[in-house]
Amino acid sequence: MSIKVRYFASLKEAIGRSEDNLELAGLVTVSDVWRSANPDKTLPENSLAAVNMDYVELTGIVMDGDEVAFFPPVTGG
Amino acid sequence: MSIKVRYFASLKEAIGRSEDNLELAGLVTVSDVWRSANPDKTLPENSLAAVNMDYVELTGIVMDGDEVAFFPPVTGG
Amino acid sequence: MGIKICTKAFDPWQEVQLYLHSAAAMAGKYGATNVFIGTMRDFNEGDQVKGMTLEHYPGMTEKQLEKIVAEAIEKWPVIDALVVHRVGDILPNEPIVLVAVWTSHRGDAFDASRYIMEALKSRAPFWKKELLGSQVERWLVKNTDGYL
Amino acid sequence: MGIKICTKAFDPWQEVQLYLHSAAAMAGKYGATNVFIGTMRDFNEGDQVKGMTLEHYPGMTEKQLEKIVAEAIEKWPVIDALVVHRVGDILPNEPIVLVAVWTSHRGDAFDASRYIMEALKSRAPFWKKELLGSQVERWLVKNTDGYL
Repeated sequence: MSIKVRYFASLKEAIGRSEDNLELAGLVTVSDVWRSANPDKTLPENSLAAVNMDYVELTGIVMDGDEVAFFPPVTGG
Repeated sequence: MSIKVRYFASLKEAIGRSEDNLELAGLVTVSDVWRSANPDKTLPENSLAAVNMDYVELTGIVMDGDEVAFFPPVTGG
Repeated sequence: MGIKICTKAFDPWQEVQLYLHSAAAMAGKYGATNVFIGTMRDFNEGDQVKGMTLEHYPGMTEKQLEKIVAEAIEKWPVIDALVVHRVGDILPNEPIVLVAVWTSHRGDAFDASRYIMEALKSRAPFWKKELLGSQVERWLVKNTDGYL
Repeated sequence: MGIKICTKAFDPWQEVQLYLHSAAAMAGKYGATNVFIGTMRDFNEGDQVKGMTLEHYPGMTEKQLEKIVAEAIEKWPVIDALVVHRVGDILPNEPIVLVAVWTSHRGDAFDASRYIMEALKSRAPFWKKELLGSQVERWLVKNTDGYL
């Protein structure tokens, strides 16, 4: 299945990319998506994750076509 | 001593006057001012009183030249 | 601190902008603004309301409003505050009261603005008389707690 | 409900008036308006701040803001609400966020406006990077609780 991964703000800068397009197979969680895209990097503590623009836990299941996003705590307003 | 008395809103309408000028002698409280100006009328319950534009209790003492006001609960804002 | 009593309809947004222009030194110093506007509705207690007359106690009104704003400035780190209140004959949809508070942080702006509104409602000497659709005039007896 | 993301400086008072004109049916129906405005300050954490860049997640921003406003409408009797948020490069004294809430009674306007602001601060995907006087760029790490 195809998964689009997006990164924002300081996390995007730390990784040096704003997005990845992954091809994955089997039962895949949000955590698995991070590990597949960034095998050498631990997801920074306090990071937030969203699937299709809704907040999710890292244990959430990802489906074909999903957009998964990782980003630091939000600081708007 | 000279005391100016002022009435506002529904209390003014009930009394039919907006102000009185009284000449009083001795130790005078806010209550006494009301009674002198309106010997036949009880001050309606919930009425508020002010001396020189500050809220006071009915037991407050009045001085020569004071402006005493009586009015119903305020309803601004 | 700004305290203003208006005998004619006022535009709350224009009042705030006017005040900001007169307080240019504040620019860049405040992070939060809270504004409350009370507007006349065309119904109350189940009745259609055509208009309203707002009586006040000139002099005491200003004195009490200044006191209330000074209390808010003492209780919270308020940079500046503005209160505008209408008196006289008012039509539905016209603003009655405007409170604006400028602070560094948002919590203080909300708290101080609300404090000023609640204190104004219970202590500023204004009285409303409604003119109902039936032509009956009715003095408001007391202010509510701010909810239904 | 109005949700708007601005890439250029906006005038909060003009935004509110624009929105009111587009919602003319509300006239006479609301008694209370609460408006919160967050403005960029020229200092933060003891440092002079020359400018700021606000990044966001287009699409998710709107989705989360709509959800937050819908929650407020469910929790309080809100007649209407507007949220405007700036993105991109921002200078000191420019507005960052505007929340406006229209209700019948004042308590609900204050409560719902504050709810929207707090939820926006913790859930809307915006990120601020400050440009300090020293030319150093600094990402804000987290939002505060709204007081000092």
